[in-house]
Amino acid sequence: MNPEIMDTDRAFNSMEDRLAFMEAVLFVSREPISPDRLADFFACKDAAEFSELVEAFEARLAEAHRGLQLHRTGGGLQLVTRADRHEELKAFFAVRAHSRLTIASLETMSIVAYRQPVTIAEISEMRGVNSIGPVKNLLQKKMIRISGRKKVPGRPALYSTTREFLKYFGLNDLSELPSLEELTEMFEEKEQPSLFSV
Amino acid sequence: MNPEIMDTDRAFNSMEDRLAFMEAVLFVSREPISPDRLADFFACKDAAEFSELVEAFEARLAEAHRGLQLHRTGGGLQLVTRADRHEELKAFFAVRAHSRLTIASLETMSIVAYRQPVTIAEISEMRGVNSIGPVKNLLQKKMIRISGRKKVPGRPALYSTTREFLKYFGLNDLSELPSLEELTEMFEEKEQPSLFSV
Amino acid sequence: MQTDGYQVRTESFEGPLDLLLYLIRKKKMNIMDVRISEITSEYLHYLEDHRGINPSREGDFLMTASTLIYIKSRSLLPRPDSVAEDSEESRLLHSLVEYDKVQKIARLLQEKEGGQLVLWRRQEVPENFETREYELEEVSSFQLAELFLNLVKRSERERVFYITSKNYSIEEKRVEILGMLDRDGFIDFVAYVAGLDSIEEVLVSFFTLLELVKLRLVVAVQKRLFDSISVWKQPAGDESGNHGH
Repeated sequence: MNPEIMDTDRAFNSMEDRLAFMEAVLFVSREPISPDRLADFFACKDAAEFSELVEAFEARLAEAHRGLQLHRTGGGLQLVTRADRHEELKAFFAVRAHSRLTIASLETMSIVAYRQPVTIAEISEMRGVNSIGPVKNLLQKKMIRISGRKKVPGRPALYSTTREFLKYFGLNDLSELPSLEELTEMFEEKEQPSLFSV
Repeated sequence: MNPEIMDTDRAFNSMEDRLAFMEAVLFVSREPISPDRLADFFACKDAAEFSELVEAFEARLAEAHRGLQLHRTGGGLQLVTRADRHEELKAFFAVRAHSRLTIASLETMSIVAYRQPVTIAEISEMRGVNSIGPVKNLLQKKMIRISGRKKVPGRPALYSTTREFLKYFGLNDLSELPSLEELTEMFEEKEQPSLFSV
Repeated sequence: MQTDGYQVRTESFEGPLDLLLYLIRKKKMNIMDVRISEITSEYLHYLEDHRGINPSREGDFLMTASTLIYIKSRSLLPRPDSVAEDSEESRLLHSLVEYDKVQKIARLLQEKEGGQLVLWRRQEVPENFETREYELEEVSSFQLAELFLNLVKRSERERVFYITSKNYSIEEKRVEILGMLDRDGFIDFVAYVAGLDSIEEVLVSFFTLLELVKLRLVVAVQKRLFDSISVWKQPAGDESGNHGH
């Protein structure tokens, strides 16, 4: 048993108290929790005592006003939403998904913002990957627009930012974008030379 | 109301049913959930109906075997563990200490909160030291954002607080911060050791 | 630092204002009643001993030191109707009053932070409802700029700007001061500083003096609190530092 755990001053006085802690642990945890670890932490006498605890926990979750269930996976115990809530949850969260941008789109967005007007080839070169996808995505979202044609063979489209772009990023005009000098200053801030360390 | 939400086939038959869904939604979401969005989703008649729901939800959470509480922060609702479980959780997950903001960042945060929108030069002058470092740190933590440009030569960036700031400090909105007068009274009561003394 | 009934500081001072407020509180003075001359020497002691001085902020501490010396030296000279030094002093006091508020708010925020850190949030939410995408409202123009900067660096097609800080000519001052010492034997530093035109020049002179003391090329002595600072050349071979007593 972990000595550090033993060090802390704990006293689970009642079943209720243990159930409450169990809920907090399962709520927080990223991974399924091993039953042994929990039993250890509660200093359970034997497996039966711990089983009783888990059953009590499940009984509470089974009440009508609860939306969660206990899931026993190979790795241990985990709290998850009840299966019959799935469609409603999807409906609730679906609304948000429409306004999301991927990191690829954001990178593309930043290139258009700082290098406009710019072609897809130039964007792709800077990102090191073909960028037709994100450009299309941003066009659909009306964050960029075709502002002209480049006077080179093939006359590729040139892309620029839109008013929609300004609105989303809370800018009045393009000059409000952080300048690269400002940013560089922040990231390259050097320590002042010490005058005392002679 | 959003037509997409209307499309889905939902029927919340009872208070219990709504409470269960509310638990599932709050459990699943990383961000605080806007009360309006939930009220909309439940098609509540009015604010009173939704308040009643929230109160019922909190009443269930207050039971002895529960380890969670409802938290209002950044203008939304969020499930978090109860404060009195902190030490046990720390012991269980063998976490030493949570990282805190440095004094420099806290001071900078204070100036932005009370003087927004404000430039780096103004922050540095108030603190008496160059404050590019903490500004960068707070920008990266999304606790402040560039909200415009000051109309003086050089057009320096102006900084304001974000929703992340409210969330981090557990504030619902800026009005929850005391006024400078209230602050003076608050601190005159106590003795005035420096922030940094042990 | 000896304990004197006041709390011992364990961390370094954020900056000169932090140190000044600390000294004022230590004396249990009200900020508005403070005479700069009463805390100047203590401030300088801290600087000399390097106690609690944030090494990356030395320049700021020295800048304020020169302001303090400037104010004090002006106040020692018989120029009663001068407005200039008053405005310098009141400006500093105003800064202290404002910074005092900043510290109070920072303390309040720190308490709130502490209150939040005991509340645990979920560390991860199910994949079904989480996408690894960004919501626009969560993306600020700063992040956009940061992304672009990284792309610029990555593609290595751009030279990155380096901002260099202002360069004070300590070297020239050093030659001047050493030259004066060779000629006159000693310098009354306060009188010398009082004759300078700009705060910048005072600052450079003070920097230079500190450097010369550290290099043990000169000896600077202030016999009593309100006395002027006298500067001599360090006698050759003597490195003990016990001078003027």
